[in-house]
Amino acid sequence: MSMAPAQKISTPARRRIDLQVVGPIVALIALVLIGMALNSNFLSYANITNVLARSSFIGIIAVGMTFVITAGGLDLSVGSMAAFVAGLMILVMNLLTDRLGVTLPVIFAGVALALISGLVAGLINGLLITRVGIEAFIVTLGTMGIYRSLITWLADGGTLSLGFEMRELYRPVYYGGIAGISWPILAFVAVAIIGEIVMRHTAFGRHCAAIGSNERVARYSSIAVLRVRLATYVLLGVLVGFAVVMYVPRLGSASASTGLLWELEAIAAVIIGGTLLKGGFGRIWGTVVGVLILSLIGNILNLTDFVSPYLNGAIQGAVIILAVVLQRKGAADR
Amino acid sequence: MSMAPAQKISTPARRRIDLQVVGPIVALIALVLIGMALNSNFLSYANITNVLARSSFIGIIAVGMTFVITAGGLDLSVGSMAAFVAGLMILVMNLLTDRLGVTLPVIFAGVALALISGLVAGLINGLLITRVGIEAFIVTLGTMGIYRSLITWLADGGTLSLGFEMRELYRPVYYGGIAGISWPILAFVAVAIIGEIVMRHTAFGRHCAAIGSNERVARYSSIAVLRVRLATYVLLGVLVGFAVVMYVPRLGSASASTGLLWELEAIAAVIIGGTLLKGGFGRIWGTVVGVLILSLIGNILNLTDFVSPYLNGAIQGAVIILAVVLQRKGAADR
Amino acid sequence: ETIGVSIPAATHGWAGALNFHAERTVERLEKVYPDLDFVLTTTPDSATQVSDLEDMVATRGIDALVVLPFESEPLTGPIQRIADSGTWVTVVDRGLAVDGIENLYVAGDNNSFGRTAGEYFAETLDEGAKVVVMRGIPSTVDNERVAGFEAAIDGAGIEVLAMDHGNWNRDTAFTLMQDWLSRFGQIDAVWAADDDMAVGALAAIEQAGRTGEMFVVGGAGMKEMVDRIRSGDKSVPVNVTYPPAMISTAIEMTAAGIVGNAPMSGDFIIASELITLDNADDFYFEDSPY
Amino acid sequence: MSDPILSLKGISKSFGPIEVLHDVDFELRPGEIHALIGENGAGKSTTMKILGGYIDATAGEVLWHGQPTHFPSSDEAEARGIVMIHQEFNLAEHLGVDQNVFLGREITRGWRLDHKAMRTRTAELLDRLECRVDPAVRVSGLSVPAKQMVEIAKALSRDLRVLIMDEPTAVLTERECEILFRQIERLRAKGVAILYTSHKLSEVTRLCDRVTVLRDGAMVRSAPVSDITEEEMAAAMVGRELSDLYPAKAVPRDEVLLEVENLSVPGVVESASLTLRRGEVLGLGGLVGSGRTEFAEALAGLRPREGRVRLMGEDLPASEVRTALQRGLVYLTEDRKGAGLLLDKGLRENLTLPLLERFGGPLIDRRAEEAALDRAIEEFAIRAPDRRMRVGNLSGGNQQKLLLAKTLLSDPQVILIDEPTRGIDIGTKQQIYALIAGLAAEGCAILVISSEMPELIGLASRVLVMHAGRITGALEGDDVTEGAIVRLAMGLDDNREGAAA
Ligand SMILES: Nc1ncnc2c1ncn2[C@@H]1O[C@H](COP(=O)(O)OP(=O)(O)OP(=O)(O)O)[C@@H](O)[C@H]1O
Ligand SMILES: Nc1ncnc2c1ncn2[C@@H]1O[C@H](COP(=O)(O)OP(=O)(O)OP(=O)(O)O)[C@@H](O)[C@H]1O
Ligand SMILES: [Mg+2]
Ligand SMILES: [Mg+2]
Repeated sequence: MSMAPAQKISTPARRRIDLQVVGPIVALIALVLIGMALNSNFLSYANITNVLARSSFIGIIAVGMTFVITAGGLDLSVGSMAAFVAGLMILVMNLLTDRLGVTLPVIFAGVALALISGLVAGLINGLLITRVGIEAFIVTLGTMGIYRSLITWLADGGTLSLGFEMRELYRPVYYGGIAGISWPILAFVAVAIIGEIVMRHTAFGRHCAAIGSNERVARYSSIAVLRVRLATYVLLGVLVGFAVVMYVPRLGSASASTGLLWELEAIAAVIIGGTLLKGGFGRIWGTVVGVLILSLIGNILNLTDFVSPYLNGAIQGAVIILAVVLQRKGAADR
Repeated sequence: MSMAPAQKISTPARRRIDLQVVGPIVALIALVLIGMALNSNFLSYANITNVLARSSFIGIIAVGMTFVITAGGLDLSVGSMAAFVAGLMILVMNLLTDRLGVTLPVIFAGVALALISGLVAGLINGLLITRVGIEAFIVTLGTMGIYRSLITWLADGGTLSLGFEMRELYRPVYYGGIAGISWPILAFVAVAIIGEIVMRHTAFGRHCAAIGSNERVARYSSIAVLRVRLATYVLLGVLVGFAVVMYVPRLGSASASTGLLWELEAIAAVIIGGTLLKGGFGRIWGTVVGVLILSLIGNILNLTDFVSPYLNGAIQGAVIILAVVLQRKGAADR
Repeated sequence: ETIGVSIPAATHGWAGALNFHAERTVERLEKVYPDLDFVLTTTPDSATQVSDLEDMVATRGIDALVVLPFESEPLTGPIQRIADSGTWVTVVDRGLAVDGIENLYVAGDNNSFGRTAGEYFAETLDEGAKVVVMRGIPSTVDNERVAGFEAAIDGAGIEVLAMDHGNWNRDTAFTLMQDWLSRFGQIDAVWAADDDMAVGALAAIEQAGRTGEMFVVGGAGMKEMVDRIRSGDKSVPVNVTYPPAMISTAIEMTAAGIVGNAPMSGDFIIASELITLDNADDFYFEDSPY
Repeated sequence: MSDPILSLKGISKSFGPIEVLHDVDFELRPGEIHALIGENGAGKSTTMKILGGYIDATAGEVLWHGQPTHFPSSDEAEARGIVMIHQEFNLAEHLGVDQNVFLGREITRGWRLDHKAMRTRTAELLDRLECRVDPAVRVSGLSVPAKQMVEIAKALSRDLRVLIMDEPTAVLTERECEILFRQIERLRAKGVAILYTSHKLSEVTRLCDRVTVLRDGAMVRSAPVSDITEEEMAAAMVGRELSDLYPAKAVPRDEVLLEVENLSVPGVVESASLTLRRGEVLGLGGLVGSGRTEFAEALAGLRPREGRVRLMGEDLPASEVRTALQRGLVYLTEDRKGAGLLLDKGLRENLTLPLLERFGGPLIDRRAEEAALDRAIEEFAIRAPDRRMRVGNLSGGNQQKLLLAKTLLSDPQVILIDEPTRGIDIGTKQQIYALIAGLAAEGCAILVISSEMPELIGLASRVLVMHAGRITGALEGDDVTEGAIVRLAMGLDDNREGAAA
């Protein structure tokens, strides 16, 4: 008898989730429709490929950022970290080319270096945050300045460029692909799917959400809070390295302006996607939608020229706010 | 007898506060000592005046930011808001000069306009956050883009400059002063003192902390949560306007690069000063110390050249982290 | 037919002027050539610029491209591919890393920009004179300018007291100059690699009351600066040109080329000139925003 | 008898499509202490929140002095002197005690806060509650009972007409309960109408004038306390006769499972030692702040400690919660909202949180989780309207049951239970006691920390008592009496002060 009401309550819980789920997707669909209306080439294979491929850097990083934010953290350093890792990678690859010639091993070494230096950079952030106990905001603001300076210094104020022949060899990693789908898109999709699975179906993902929701409860539930939190930063670092692996063949160079404001874009994508900035709840697919929304805004502004380019930023800002309004509307009963 | 433990509790809590109090001050003193060691002019009247006066913009804004953060909010838009308000002010003052000539009423009108447009801008942020219920991060990221675009557009991509004669008339507001203390320093000190009093000795300040600590508790204690939160953004907006009033007479111009990254600097100052990023506890004097720390780092780096200028950012980042390490050391038992 | 124009965003004075001229020119040419369509994009960094170029090709089907590369190296590949597909390419100001890609090259000469200023320093200043140097945002452009300047003063016995980045920003320059003024008892001249920074430096010098002591040379011919030269201001004796209007030239020549009546190709290098009291009137444009 | 000041007429309340209150009529009179009792999830808190203006009823009327009224928010209710102490804490952790007490109603002199006045008044209020917490100290540093006393002080500082208290004594020790009762009686004498919930029926008999029983959201009985016995109350709540509350005590075996030698937690616990045998239920009594919680937390690896702990013959390293769990030692926290459950997550996520590796790897087997939740719901009689709901929306008692289920999920050998029946209704209490006895009979060793003396006496075969961080004595067999425990807990030899407690 007393269990009878159990079935009844289920509907509102579902409806609320549905609204939050639908929000960003509606915004995305709206943008696609606007794009189609504005330019017939919008849905062309080339344009879609371009947009998706260039979203992949921020996208891969934003997946990692989702874990960090879900666990109650933040990382402002990813943009300059990416620049620094890219610079280091190019520098070392150029050195190796002198020794080994324009060969695949040089690329492998470069890739390994990017991943490892991303890992180390993430580890440094994570250790400062978890072991020394400084606010993530301050640590990563600090390392943001540090990496940005280091790349400027490595590049001597200018641009670090991969040797021309090496660039040709490495180029297909961004521009090539299989079955007409380019590698960065495949990489992004793979990272997103794995991320979604890890977030929702593994102990690690569950632990991130628990820590972000209530650190003390997590500790009392014998979760190794510091270790998990550290892992989120390391994971993000590795993903930054991975994004760089895809990025370098695109431009073949790195400079002080590489990756500028990527951190803001990545965080914005995560939040637009419905992850809570305070931690405790995160969803990877939402982040993917967020990344696509941000990319599409830029793309659509390039499709037309009905506004002064000075105002691009204003439209971008307005659309970001609108996308989230859509999502919060109706879920505003908090 | 059985009450003994009650006393026990109080001691560590107080000691913890003491350590947190000492932290940023120690960092500040360390910086002053380093400055003195590196350059004999460091403590000269001119240098001290320069550093303090130029800290005043960020300082005034950071005081407002302390309230916003204490109440559990965030504002990324202050830098571009400042640029926009400055641009608007210059534009209108130039127009008025054509009508009224180079007279004081034009300045008063400009000042009023700056304060009012700051207020309105803060109100817009606040309403979107409290009434529409969007995350502060997203709202202010959006308006950050919007204001930055608007100033670029107002200035037609270039620089808005105050008419030459008007500049001369207005100039003393930055360069003048009384008893050898320049106006911006006086303004900063006044804002800081009033801020400290409001934060600690008025119901408003206490309500900010309560809301940041636990919004539900605040609501149940019949605090008008939305109203107070809105007020923090409006206050910040007005202070941005006030900072602009001090800023414009300095160079008499505003452009798309005015106020770049001020938001990050202001937030960093607040956090370095010991205010909790998640809200619930804020202290104005800490923010003042944070602002001074940030200014001094830049000043000291300019007064010496023992590192490549490329690495300035790295040193800045490292010092920010160190300043906070000092503060958290010992209070790390969370 | 469509012409794509891609330039850096207006993040500092000179780039702002560039934006101004580009927009005006596009507006004007759209009237002059009703058949021509223009796509104007502005970019905050190289990666975005590559994205913009991709979008122009994929969705707007541009027939010609006028591009001021944000950075040379990273843009070389993408622009080369556009050129290879048969699109007319005009490169403005910053040369690409590989020669012969572009059909038309319109540029200032950053090395000459620094050299012109440096030569003035070497001529005017006595041996043992002390100067400070304010650089721009760390970039190739900045490196070239400084290299030109350093080469020109080499051997003139001029001591560079300090050199740091003012980031082409008035406020940063003001702060930097304030601190240099506290640090150095004697400064004979300031070279600011851009007029925005010169404005900031001058304000700081004025504040410190050391106006008579040193002169400031900026660059790019900002209206305000030219005006001060015109009026014989001792603090601002000369300036070095680096006309943002070069973008207009480039767009106009490209449009003309596309429309077909006067195909123009080749290199048009606009060397920097020294603006002095004598010729300042020629460089003063009342309605320019810069 | 005076007229009702605040009453409910035909009140129903639904959350979404589920109705948790059905047609409830209810009256509160000035100068009367009215008890509202019922099982966990019966709807007591919901009724109180409607009275306090915190939530709106779906149907029915709220009457103020007989007139239909509507409180748009709790502020309006409070303006009329209706004050509620919530079941869960409502304190801003970052603020000081005095700041919390006067939150939203700060005393000012002009625009300036009058710190001194507020501090003095807070000190007076706390004094009245015989709670010697420093008004200047931050709430986050207070013990759970101290926080509750601050809550009470906060309510008392208001200008009261109606005082609604949702299980105020759940987290208090008996001594503090007595202090509270004196205050409540004083308020009754002043004509305040008081609504009171508790799962401790003896309190109801001892304190209240009238009792109303809720069952499954409907009012089943309302009578003067003098007309109804505790057994009848329990029967009305549960809907059946209750047998003896405490099960037969298990007999400890010889094998020692846990040996603690000179365990110290700096500043809180000083060289405490104990041994715990297989099949033993050991009680640990003491007053607020005596350090029992810290002692247990240190054992479980949740805080740093000195001294030696041997678990089943092997040394247990300090500060390793995970190791302790894996080796079969678990701790059930007394702070269920702060440290026990993730309030914004569902039941399933909470249940399996400490033991995810048991539910498949690398991917979590959700079906196995659901099955575990099914078992827990059945075994612990958790009443959740929906298994996917936020745990924060469960009634307090059902949260406690879920917490128990979560803690026991790993089939531990040594179980440290801190306040196991806080906020649990009497029917469930019986189940939990049976469960504890059952676990002991199966061969677990159990340490029960409780501030409820009868619980210690009824459950434990042996009772240790702590005072000011030291274990001051052990009682066994017939020596386990309330008087003996209190004497040891107070650190006294004579009985003078103990009589009050
Ligand atoms: N916000 C809510 N959303 C959904 N269901 C709720 C909400 N609040 C309470 N409930 C449900 O309403 C019922 C009554 O809850 P209530 O808190 O009033 O019980 P209670 O009698 O106070 O129990 P306890 O003794 O355990 O505190 C429970 O089934 C609970 O799960
Ligand atoms: N000196 C202290 N400093 C900080 N927190 C303390 C201190 N003493 C107690 N506490 C807090 O109080 C909580 C309860 O501790 P307390 O000493 O009251 O435990 P106890 O003896 O088990 O009492 P009870 O269980 O009756 O509340 C602890 O979880 C701890 O957070
Ligand atoms: Mg309840
Ligand atoms: Mg306890």
